[in-house]
Amino acid sequence: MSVVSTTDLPRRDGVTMRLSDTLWRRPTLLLVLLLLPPVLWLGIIYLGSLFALLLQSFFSIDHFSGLINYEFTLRTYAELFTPANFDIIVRTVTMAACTTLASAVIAFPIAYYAARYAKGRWRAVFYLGIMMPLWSSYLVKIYAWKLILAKEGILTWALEGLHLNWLLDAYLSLPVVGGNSLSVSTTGTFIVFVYVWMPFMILPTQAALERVPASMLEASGDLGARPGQTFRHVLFPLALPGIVAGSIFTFSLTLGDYIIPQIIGTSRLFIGQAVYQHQGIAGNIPLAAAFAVVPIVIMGLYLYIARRMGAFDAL
Amino acid sequence: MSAVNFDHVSRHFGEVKAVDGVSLDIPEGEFFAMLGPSGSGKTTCLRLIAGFERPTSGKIAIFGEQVADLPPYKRHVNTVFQDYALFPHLNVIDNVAYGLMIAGQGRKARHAAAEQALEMVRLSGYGTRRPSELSGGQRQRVALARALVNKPRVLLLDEPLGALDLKLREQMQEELKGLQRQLGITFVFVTHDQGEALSMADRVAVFNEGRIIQVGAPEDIYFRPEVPFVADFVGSSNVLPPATVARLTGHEVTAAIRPERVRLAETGPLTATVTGLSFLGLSTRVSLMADGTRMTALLPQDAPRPAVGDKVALTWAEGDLHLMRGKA
Amino acid sequence: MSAVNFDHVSRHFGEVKAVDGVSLDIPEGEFFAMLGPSGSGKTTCLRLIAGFERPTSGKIAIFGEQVADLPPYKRHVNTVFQDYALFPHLNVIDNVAYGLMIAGQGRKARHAAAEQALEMVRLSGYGTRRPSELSGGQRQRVALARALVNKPRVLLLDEPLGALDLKLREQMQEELKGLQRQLGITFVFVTHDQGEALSMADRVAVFNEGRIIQVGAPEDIYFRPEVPFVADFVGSSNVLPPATVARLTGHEVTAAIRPERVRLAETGPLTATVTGLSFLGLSTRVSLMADGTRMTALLPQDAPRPAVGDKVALTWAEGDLHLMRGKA
Amino acid sequence: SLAQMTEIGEGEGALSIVAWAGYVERGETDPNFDWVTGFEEATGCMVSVKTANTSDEMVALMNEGGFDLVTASGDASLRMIAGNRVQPINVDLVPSWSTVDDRLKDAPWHTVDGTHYGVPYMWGPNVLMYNTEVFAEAPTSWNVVFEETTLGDGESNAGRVQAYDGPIHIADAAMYLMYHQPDLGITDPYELTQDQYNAALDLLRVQRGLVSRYWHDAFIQIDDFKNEGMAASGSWPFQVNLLQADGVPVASVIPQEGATGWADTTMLHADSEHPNCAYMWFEHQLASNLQSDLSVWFGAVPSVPAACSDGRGMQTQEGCDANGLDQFDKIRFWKTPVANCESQDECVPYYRWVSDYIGVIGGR
Amino acid sequence: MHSDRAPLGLKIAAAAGLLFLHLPILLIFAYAFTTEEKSFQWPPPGLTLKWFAVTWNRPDVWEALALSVKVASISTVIALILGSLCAAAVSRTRFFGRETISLLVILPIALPGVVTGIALRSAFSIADIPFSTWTIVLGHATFCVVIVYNNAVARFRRTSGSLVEASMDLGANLFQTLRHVILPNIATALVVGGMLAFALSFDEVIVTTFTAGQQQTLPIWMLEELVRPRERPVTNVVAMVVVLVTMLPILGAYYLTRGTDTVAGQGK
Ligand SMILES: Nc1ncnc2c1ncn2[C@@H]1O[C@H](COP(=O)(O)OP(=O)(O)OP(=O)(O)O)[C@@H](O)[C@H]1O
Ligand SMILES: Nc1ncnc2c1ncn2[C@@H]1O[C@H](COP(=O)(O)OP(=O)(O)OP(=O)(O)O)[C@@H](O)[C@H]1O
Ligand SMILES: [Mg+2]
Ligand SMILES: [Mg+2]
Repeated sequence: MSVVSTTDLPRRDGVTMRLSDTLWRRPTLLLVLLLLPPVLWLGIIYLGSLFALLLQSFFSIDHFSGLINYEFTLRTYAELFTPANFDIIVRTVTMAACTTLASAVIAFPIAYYAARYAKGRWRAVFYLGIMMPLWSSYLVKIYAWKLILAKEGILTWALEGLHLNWLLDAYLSLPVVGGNSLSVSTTGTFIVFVYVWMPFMILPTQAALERVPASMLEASGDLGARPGQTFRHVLFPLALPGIVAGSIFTFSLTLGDYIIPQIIGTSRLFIGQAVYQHQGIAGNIPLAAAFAVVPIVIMGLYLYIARRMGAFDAL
Repeated sequence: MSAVNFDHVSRHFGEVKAVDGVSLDIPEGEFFAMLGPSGSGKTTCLRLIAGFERPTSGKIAIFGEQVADLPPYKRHVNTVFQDYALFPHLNVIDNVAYGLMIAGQGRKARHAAAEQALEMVRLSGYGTRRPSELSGGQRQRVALARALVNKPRVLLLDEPLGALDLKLREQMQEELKGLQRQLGITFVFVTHDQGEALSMADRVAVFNEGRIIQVGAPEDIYFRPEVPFVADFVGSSNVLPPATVARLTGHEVTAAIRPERVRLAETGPLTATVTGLSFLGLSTRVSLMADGTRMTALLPQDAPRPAVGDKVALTWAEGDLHLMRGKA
Repeated sequence: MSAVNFDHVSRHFGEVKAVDGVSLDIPEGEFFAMLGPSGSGKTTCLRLIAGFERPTSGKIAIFGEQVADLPPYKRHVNTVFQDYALFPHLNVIDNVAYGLMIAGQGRKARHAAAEQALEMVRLSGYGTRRPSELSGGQRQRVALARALVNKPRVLLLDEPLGALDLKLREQMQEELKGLQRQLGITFVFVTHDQGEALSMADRVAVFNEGRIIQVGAPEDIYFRPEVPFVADFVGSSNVLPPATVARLTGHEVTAAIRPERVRLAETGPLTATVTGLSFLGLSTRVSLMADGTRMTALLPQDAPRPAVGDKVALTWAEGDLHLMRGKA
Repeated sequence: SLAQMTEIGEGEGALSIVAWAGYVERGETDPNFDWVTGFEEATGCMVSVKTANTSDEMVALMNEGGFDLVTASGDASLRMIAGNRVQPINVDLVPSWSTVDDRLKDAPWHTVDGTHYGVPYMWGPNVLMYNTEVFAEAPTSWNVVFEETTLGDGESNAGRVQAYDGPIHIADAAMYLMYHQPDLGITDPYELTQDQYNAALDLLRVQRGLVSRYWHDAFIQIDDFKNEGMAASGSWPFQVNLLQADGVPVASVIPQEGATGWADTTMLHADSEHPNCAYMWFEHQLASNLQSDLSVWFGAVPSVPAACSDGRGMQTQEGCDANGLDQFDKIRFWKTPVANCESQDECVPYYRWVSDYIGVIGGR
Repeated sequence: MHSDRAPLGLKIAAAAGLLFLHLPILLIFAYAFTTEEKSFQWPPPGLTLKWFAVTWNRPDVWEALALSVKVASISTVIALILGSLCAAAVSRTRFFGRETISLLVILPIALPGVVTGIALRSAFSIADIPFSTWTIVLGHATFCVVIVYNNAVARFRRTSGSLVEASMDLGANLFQTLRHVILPNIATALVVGGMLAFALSFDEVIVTTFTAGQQQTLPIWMLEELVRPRERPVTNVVAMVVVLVTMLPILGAYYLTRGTDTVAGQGK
């Protein structure tokens, strides 16, 4: 009988050790394993769905029975460019652009203050002050505005108290932006859009501003620039990637929303409503799909430009 | 006329006395260095001159004019920032021309002036690059050109060579010095590197804890430190305690002696044990323990080297042992 | 037996030849330094030894064993990372005991061993702190203890002193050197600071562009550079072109002479114009232009100083002019 | 086409219905109005309701599937029959079929080639609702919602009137023109030649200037009358009742031009999973308190005339008369406009109505 | 120019902006206590707590709440797995197509929800998938991935890559490194990402309407109730509860990331 010391035997590796060795020897395999689940999910479920959508847009609908005619046609896209539908696209894009601009203007001071001046406890206050509206219920926010803007709503009540009703009436009598009351006017829709999506502008702007070293502003002052000039020539250009990053959200979210304009607005359709109504109410899925392709194309362009402006690093 | 004058200037941040009762006079055309450890208030002093900070008390005059209420953009002073602070969204020429653009100069005129400034720092042809495409030394020179193009009467430089590697640094030191001589502008230069301060400045102010400890020509600072702090900070002198000095000289004061002035010999006033040896190329550093005091000697390349553990005697030339004011 | 052996090892990243045909032999117990400019492949070499990179071609052996297929966790080699890489979620003692925990040691045993290692780096009592509560120098020592506690046969150090300030750095240099002598472990040390390499290592390998240019004892590297690159990189020698050297010695090769060996005299084999002067404290740097070549001389503190613009003759001792292999 | 059921088996335990708002009440909005709980108790068929706001939405929901019944108006029913979304009904399996109003039994919106596709539910007019504080006297014409006029309180109607957000509203305009511009030759508001159609659209464009928001949801209209100061609008008796119950000063009228209206039919999905429950519902809808209470609740006319007077629910003969029992012939019931129409050579088909009405609301 | 004190104009603009963001939400809170039940009368004629009890006894609220919690939980778990895998891959190595992966992850929130919604719905109808909890989850998980991904990537970026190497250097294999170094270091980021994903899913309505069929999540219930109210104050109570409930994870996320350089909740 021979005695073999166990320590003299080569160490037997366990399964995990062997697997670990294999993965070390083949880093590509590890990478593939890591990427496979997310890529499959997003690739199949998300891109697959987008593809299905694209496919639908090349079908058409039987106008009497409302049933889909599964034959390839460009008719649905032609329909997209009828004046009534084209109006919807123009109206939505204009609204998205205005919302984005206004959001940028309102968000900038908040972001700038938070990035540069808020210290200690105030920093926390600002942070929560920005996060709370961002994450609080979307529907709640919209309905709060409906109550405020209605003709017999809180704004009227408040203005009555201040004897400033004439001001509101004067504004409402303006063409295009006015209306019977703010809640049925384009202005109302605009206010709510800005309110709901503006928080998405603050954080990226703030992040971009935080990355502007204070010495950059001092250098500008040192070289003779007044505060206004410093803003125009240094601060704004440097914050721009952040603003563009934020605008991806404000623009895209406005582009696709169908609940806000339905609750507060003039009954004129926006793209989101068109998609929703053609799909859900009229059952015209091909036309809804074609409408949905519009924001995809617009956002594609937008993302392309944003990326070239370096906005992705600011996301 | 003095270019910059501080009259008991303080700048406190809450409890922190960043600058604490500094009086200072920098004549026109001088190359003035501020030297001191981290946090000693050098940068704050510079920012007070530039106008980014306002003094808590005291008066600051630039060319005789009180500047208390003058914002930075109204002072004829320009700064080369430690991190250069080049505008990343502008190319080199637009960076340099920035001050002129603000002053309202036309595109052509300011580009011509900027091109000239770039030539001065030997960067002609780099105008269309972005700052991110430049090396550290090149960026530093762009920052210099950007400040110089405005023809400031005082140029402030905050550790402008801190980020450069040894070679580039030595080269830039010479260039800066040359430029200052050529332009005759007053330079106020902040550094925590004593070599840099000594090799470049006409006069050096040594800062500690918001105060100026000593001002003088580099040789004075180096060879005739007035207090132990200066002796220690500038060139790591050996500082001998009063007891030892009393035994050697009869005066019970602190004294300093530079490592390169310490020689090893058979006999001498002090004996020490060798605790370490390092070959530094240029010389060999010998760590010593003498009389309970850690000391260092620098031996020239060709001197015979002791071994670790050897007992040696230390000697020096008359006058190398520098007696100081303070006791500690 | 050699601790580490490289046999024509290359590591290419696409076009970049980070390490390019390096052969190398580090005997057991040696303090080996890798010196070279940024991007010369030093870190990559170290990572090849540790196993974080795999060679594109060539063979690596550690204590005679081929390690091509050995992952890092199976090599008896430990690393002190440049950024220390301390685990932020563990306190100091758990950081140090990490390797032992992985090896399956019980809590008590490993904490005892870790405590001992901390003592060795003079950090006993710091066990319960978080890495974020330590200074740079302390972190570096924790990283050292964490590596040493595993009793590696080779310790790799990647610019461990890069982030420390001058004073701390000099102190740590001595401590590291002492530790290595005490433990007898093979140290492979990466740095781009020639002073550090020269003062600490038994042998130095000078890297450039992925290749080893010269390997040798510090004195050899410093005084007997084989090629101009080494002469220039290590201690900024004056490099004289073959034409000048031919006139001086009759051999048409490149030659090097160290600035501190250049003396100014009334007459001498070379004449030069003084173009600049810098007071360095320890010495005065004289910039010269001789025969169309920029040169530097370092004058001792007490030598008489020329003025800028003076014409001077340069002389040196026999043997200080070091003739090199290459022509360029 | 599809075979109809021949006998009713066990209930399947569930029934899902697509219905107009207020059509299927279980006492949640008002505890007094409940005609579902009893049905559930009796049959074990648990009812779930999906509310639809327009006929188009109903068609879409039925096309999507998953529902058993739909309370389709005349402008939706034929479309669903054409699309094979609904199955023929075997009226013999509905004992109370004989009690249905004779005028409805074979109505063309649910009977094709003699085959029944649904069981009549209820019918009624689209009334003109108005604020009694603005109008001292009931308006006599639809002109208050079609053309700019000064109302009883001395202010313009602009911004204070509403219109229905569904393409079928074009028919209301056509009906108005039928009265005021007889030379257009409109005989049926759902059968319009291109010229007649254009005239109706022109009228609607004028109306767009007056309407700040179109209503497509009964409850939103109720909100607007409460909070937005609305003065008049085409509406359903349902909203009038609810508003009056809340104390809002409104009333309704059928003006001189007449009114469009709806006659709704419960139809059974072709792929229904609960056909037995559905047939039980058919019987329930005709025989129970539903007809009576619903007609009160909604302000409409039951499909079973007896429900007006036999006391099975709250309805009374006077109520039925007030809701228009005798005006059946005056009401132009919703139906889907088709290209090859009966009264004229060629009419504008419904899909054009859809896109053009979106255009009109959009300001085209 | 004074570096530590803000100009007055900026202060006013920032304060006004924050007020604009907050006042409307508080309004709904006030309405949850009103005694008036049919319309929104301002100011409320009286205050009462009875609506909380009424809400408590409404089974439809509980059903919707249960569905929402279920959907948000499952979506969060899926998003956590997919998001952290993706973040690990992207921050570990530079590989061909890295940018494409980031874009792919960002796309579901960069494109309007209505697009995602109708796209999924088209896919369901083409693939003949009946509506169920899972169809909702499919949509929610897809746009929640990016939240986890963003948080994890930021953390990976901050944790030096040499930690993993240090661990392997000290003898730990890949799985030991995962357990002892990687997970502890990204744990808070994952928790934060998970909380934010939960909050996002819990409040989502735009995509959900397309993928829910006849099921009601809490936001859909609210939408329905807001349009067709039975008891308006009940809706307001639920609204208030929803706001408070979504706020909890956000506050949690804040406390977990306090003092770090990444702000939680970016890029909702
Ligand atoms: N804005 C400020 N708020 C509070 N304390 C400050 C501020 N600026 C500087 N300090 C403090 O004032 C002291 C002096 O700072 P200063 O920047 O002038 O030092 P320094 O000599 O330039 O140091 P270094 O060499 O590190 O740049 C430090 O203790 C610093 O922390
Ligand atoms: N993973 C990598 N992918 C691509 N190139 C790399 C990689 N790692 C290193 N390199 C390149 O290989 C070359 C050598 O790099 P290495 O890090 O070894 O240099 P080094 O000598 O350590 O420089 P330093 O002193 O700056 O640390 C450099 O050009 C570097 O850019
Ligand atoms: Mg400083
Ligand atoms: Mg390196």
